[in-house]
Amino acid sequence: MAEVVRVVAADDPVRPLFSPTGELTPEARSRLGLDAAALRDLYRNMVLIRRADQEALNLQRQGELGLWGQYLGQEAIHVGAITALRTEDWVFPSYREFGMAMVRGVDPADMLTLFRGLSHGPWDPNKYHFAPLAIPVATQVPHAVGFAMGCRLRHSDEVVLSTFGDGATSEGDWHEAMNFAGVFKSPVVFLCQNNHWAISVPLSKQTAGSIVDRAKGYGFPGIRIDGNDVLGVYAAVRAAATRARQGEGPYLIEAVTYRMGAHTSSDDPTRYRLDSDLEPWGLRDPITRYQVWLKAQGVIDDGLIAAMAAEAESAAQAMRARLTALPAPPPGEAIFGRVYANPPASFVQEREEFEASLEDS
Amino acid sequence: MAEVVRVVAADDPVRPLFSPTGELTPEARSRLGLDAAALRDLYRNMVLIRRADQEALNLQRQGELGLWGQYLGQEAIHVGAITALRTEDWVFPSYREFGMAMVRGVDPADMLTLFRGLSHGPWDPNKYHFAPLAIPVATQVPHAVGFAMGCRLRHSDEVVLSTFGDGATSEGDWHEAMNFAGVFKSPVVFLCQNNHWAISVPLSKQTAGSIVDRAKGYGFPGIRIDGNDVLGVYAAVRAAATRARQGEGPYLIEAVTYRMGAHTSSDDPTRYRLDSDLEPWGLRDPITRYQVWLKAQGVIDDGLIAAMAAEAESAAQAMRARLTALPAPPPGEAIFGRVYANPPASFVQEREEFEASLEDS
Amino acid sequence: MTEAVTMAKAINLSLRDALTRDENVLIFGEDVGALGGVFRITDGLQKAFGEERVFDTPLAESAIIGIAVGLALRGFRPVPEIQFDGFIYPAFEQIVSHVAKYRNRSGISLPITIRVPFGGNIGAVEHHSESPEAYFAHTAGLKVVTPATPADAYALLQTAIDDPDPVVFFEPKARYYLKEEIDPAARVPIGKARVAHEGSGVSVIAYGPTVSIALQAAKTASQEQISLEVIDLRSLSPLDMDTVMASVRKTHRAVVVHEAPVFCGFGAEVAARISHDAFDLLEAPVGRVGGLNVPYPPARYEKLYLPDVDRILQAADAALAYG
Amino acid sequence: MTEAVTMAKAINLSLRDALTRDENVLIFGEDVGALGGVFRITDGLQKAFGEERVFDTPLAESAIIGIAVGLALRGFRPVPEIQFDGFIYPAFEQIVSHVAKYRNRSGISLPITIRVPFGGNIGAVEHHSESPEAYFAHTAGLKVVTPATPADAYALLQTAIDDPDPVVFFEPKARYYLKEEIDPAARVPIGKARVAHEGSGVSVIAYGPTVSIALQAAKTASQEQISLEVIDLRSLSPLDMDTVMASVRKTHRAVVVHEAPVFCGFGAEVAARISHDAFDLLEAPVGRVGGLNVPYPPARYEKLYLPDVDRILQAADAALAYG
Ligand SMILES: Cc1ncc(C[n+]2csc(CCOP(=O)(O)OP(=O)(O)O)c2C)c(N)n1
Ligand SMILES: Cc1ncc(C[n+]2csc(CCOP(=O)(O)OP(=O)(O)O)c2C)c(N)n1
Ligand SMILES: [Mg+2]
Ligand SMILES: [Mg+2]
Repeated sequence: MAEVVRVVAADDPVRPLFSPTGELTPEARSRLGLDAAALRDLYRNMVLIRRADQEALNLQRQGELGLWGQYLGQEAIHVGAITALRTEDWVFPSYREFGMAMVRGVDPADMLTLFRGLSHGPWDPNKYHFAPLAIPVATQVPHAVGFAMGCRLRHSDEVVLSTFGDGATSEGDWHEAMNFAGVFKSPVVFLCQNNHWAISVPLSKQTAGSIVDRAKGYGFPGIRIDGNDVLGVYAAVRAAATRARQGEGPYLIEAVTYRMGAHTSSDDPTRYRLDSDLEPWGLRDPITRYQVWLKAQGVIDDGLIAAMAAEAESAAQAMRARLTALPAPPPGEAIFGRVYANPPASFVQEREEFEASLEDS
Repeated sequence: MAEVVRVVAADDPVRPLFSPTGELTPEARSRLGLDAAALRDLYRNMVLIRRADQEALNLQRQGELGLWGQYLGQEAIHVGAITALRTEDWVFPSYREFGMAMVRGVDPADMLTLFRGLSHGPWDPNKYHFAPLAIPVATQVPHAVGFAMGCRLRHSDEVVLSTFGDGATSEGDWHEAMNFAGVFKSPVVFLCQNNHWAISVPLSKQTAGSIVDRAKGYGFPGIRIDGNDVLGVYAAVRAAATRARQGEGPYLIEAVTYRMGAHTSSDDPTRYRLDSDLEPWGLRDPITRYQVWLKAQGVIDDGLIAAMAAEAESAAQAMRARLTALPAPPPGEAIFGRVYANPPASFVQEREEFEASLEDS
Repeated sequence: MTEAVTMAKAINLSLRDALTRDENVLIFGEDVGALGGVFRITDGLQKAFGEERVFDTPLAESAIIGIAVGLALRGFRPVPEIQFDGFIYPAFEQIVSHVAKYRNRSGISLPITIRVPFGGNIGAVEHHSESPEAYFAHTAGLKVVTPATPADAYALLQTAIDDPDPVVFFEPKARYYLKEEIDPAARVPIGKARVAHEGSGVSVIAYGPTVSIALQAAKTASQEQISLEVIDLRSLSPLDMDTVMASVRKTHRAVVVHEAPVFCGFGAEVAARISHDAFDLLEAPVGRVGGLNVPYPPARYEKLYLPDVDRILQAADAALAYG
Repeated sequence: MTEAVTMAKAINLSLRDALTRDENVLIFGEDVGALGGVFRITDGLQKAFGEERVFDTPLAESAIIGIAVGLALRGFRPVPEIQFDGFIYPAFEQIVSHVAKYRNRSGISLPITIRVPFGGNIGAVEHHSESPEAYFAHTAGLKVVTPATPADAYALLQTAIDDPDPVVFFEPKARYYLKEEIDPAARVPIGKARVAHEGSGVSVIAYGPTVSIALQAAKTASQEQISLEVIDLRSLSPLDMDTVMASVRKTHRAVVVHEAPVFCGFGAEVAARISHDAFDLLEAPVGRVGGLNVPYPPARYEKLYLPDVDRILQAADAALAYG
């Protein structure tokens, strides 16, 4: 990490918040400006999204979802990053950012219709300032940069969060987008969720370099931080976003975490990693760690913890109930309804014929 | 440049040869191990390829070539790099490396048939260990890396030279290839010919970072050197190739030079740069500078210089004469001959019909 | 009506007018700024509209299209340029997986117009003469158009830029120097072919660069008392089968012409459709005239590779002589 | 003959035999090593042949194909895997501009076999169910094949790997679990279709995942005394028109079936060709049954999007009832 210190621009507001190994310094922690309610909310959101994650996995196992990609272990990143933004700041996620969307207020049952095969994009991105999930790895990064370029052209002070995995950094699109962001000094915070795995490929086979070191080659700073510390993630994204908002351009945050679950419900990680690989990371669980700290600060107690767990439980049940009750949109609408804003006549005709054929059968 | 020193691995054999600003140190220069004949050959080759470049431009202006892309000002890179390699080391060029191919022994008249519209690849890459020109920018870089991976798998000690422009570094393929090279520790020397322009786009609009700084992010060292010093280029490529040959993996050399001509004969640089921009670079002309140094060393004199100029002149005339006399290959062969090794019956039939139709008309 | 202008100039004027009319229009790509593009299509636009509206990008086609997606989401109307047909492939993922599908996934329209000079016959080196239109026509969610004349180039580009859906706008670069009067008030709807030349014997269906060849063929044929009707498709996706069928109903014979290799080319769709829809009308099989089924050859050979007047006439003769 | 195996296993065995037989064969891609691929097609191969012959790459499709070019130049016979159909697009440039054209430019053969699981019907999320074959079939310089059965999968893959030219090998992933006996000595030449089911009424031309649907349709039809002949193309480029025409000469009617959207799909080529070559024989227009002209829909709707037995039967009925 010593390297990172040196590559940083003098005006870097993020670096001073962290130790050379990426931990939020005690001083910075005490100066975050979050009151007790805000500190509790971070905890509460982590608990809520973890329980939703678990419920989604259950739903998948019970055949209610076609697929599920857990974010178990990455909750500090999901909650810390979104909390650090303003609601008008857009987020461009990959496919594992369900928790981020929840924090943004997207209804989780609606969201799950994607994994239930009912919709490719069940929320209105313009409403939540949360772009659709992007399944082809890294391809959303240029969208984030383009959006951020647009914010700058509009002279607005919105910033954009572009989040992606460690594996995504190998794709050409990732590189092209990073370079554009540097050239156009776009207000974008790049947040790499380095969870050590791209399906079965470990970070060591993904790159011989390091992700954070790449920022300099694009002309902006970067930092590697502890991705299992919700306050650290909050602080880093907050500071990087403020910097971007002030016209200082992009920033790369490599948040180091670990994928505690399988890649998705289709994956069998026993084929490529040992249970024991997870142990050290279990000890760094973002919720447990934060709970300990909050308790020590006297910000929560067992009663509150139990209440939040109960709230998460009933939210999960509500999500399940709503999801399984949600009707499937009519086929004509689901298949044809959103393809074109200005549909060609032949397309309209094809839809009509399709709908007529459904009535026939 | 001070940064570069720090990012370098301890075993870096290239760095000690250069000053922090990328100049070959006097000590290194004196220890290159090149005898007078070899030193003269570097000069001779630069003169030969410059004259050929000029002749190709003349040919284009006279309508004998469809297009020409000058490498005026980049001769030190062309000659220094190729001279530093063994003949069994493959070179993967872009489209401006005519001079490199000449040094490798490819017949220049044959080569020009490409720009005369007679062939997409007029030499046998297996004979010269010189890959076909690659016109889509940066797309040849993964080929070089794959080839180098293959050398390693064969346990041979060949290395590969991958050369590209400053503009090429913005393409996704460039990034993906660099990263693969790091992961597979491939014996490849990446040589960026940073001539400050990608057609009309100056380096400052190509990236906000620096090219050499990118190496670290891929896990190998890099250095920025003076690309107008033939001995410096020779020394850097030589040392990087030796390192790669010994199994130490890739190396990135950013050779800083300047495109003294137009992008190609189709280009009009007066639309985007001033003549005065060229002036400082005219003073750093690679041939003139080297000539001064050689004279000071007593390695050449005016007689030799004149003799080499005369040799270049007659070689250029021979190139012109041979080119304009070269017959066009028969259409059937030129169009169909090399598409498939194992052509489908329908393809053979299409060719026969085509050839029959030519006879008819 | 203005004075006669080249197609290159017509496109330049169309971009200029779009930039003037709609402040959300942005033009960007490689060398479109100070240089004005390698074909000078964007000549003077940066000067007139500033570096925020018309700007050079780094050399990266995938990002050029990728940022267009982001800019469109932010409310802009991006008109990115891909420098040559052969350099659109690095952007294929962004076009096929995002530009074409983003609305279907999000409900948000992406009013992106991707300009691409395409086609051969310019004596260029490899990768500068490709005709990749079939790849995009096969991609649901895109609209694909190509003008054959300066007037259509002006008008169709206006429509494309105004359209709320993404359009791939192929410019027949070998025809950039055709001259014609243009009418800045005229509009050409997407999805509407035009009868470029009336005739009664054989319908010759062409688009982009092959329209002028088909017209020459019609002229030559008329000297032999053969009447060709030339249809200029203008829009490949959607395809205007009404206009095509109206012609075939008259002629009972059809030949499709394009520069791309015939195999699985756009002509296959046209031929399959005519063969199907006009099954009882056709008096001869639908002919296809196109590029040979090989990679685009070296320039010296391109005239042998490309469809020409002779090959069109041969196909028309075969259709007339059939049976 | 061995015991019955799934298509997944047949491909695994074919790769294994290729690795054994030819030390130049290399297998690489995302997750093909320890994991054995997301479909377990490469299961056990890294263990058996080592990390030099079977290896995981970083997550970058363009480089996966790009290094295949370099490895082939160095004398290897690369068999890269693209994890899903929808992730081949980032590699489009390398495939179209290099894999397809390298020999034409250099005289050096690139014996690369690109394996791609393709097609829908697996209940997946977006980008995992695409049928991009027409893009590659339209690209001169490539050969494009797809097996419909385990035996063909084994044998066709052997041929593809041995072929000195680049082959795109599309694996119908929804059929990975079909079971059949395979004969490791059998070879299927590239460019040779097969009659999967003899019949006399209508020729149903299918490939990859739609062959088994066509066979079901033939079965259902036979109960109503309708005789369908099912042709499994196996090879899309080159296309075996001899086998197709032999069938149409018998049936005088044809229907083409694929999962990709009909517009400008591979069926357009087949339909155009049959309509042309069998002009005097056809008693009905050639029918095309395929995906709707929309981006692949959410999984719940895929059965409505994809061709099924009913739609094939309707098209066959229409052909029989025509006139
Ligand atoms: C372009 C592309 N190639 C391949 C895939 C298949 N795939 C899905 S996720 C994944 C690994 C991604 O790893 P990473 O970026 O680290 O994100 P993580 O899954 O760890 O969150 C792969 C290979 C894909 N979705 N897109
Ligand atoms: C993929 C691709 N996009 C665009 C082009 C058009 N083009 C040809 S050369 C060039 C600039 C290349 O600049 P650089 O890499 O610096 O090399 P230089 O020409 O300076 O040698 C461009 C944009 C191309 N050949 N390939
Ligand atoms: Mg990961
Ligand atoms: Mg350059």
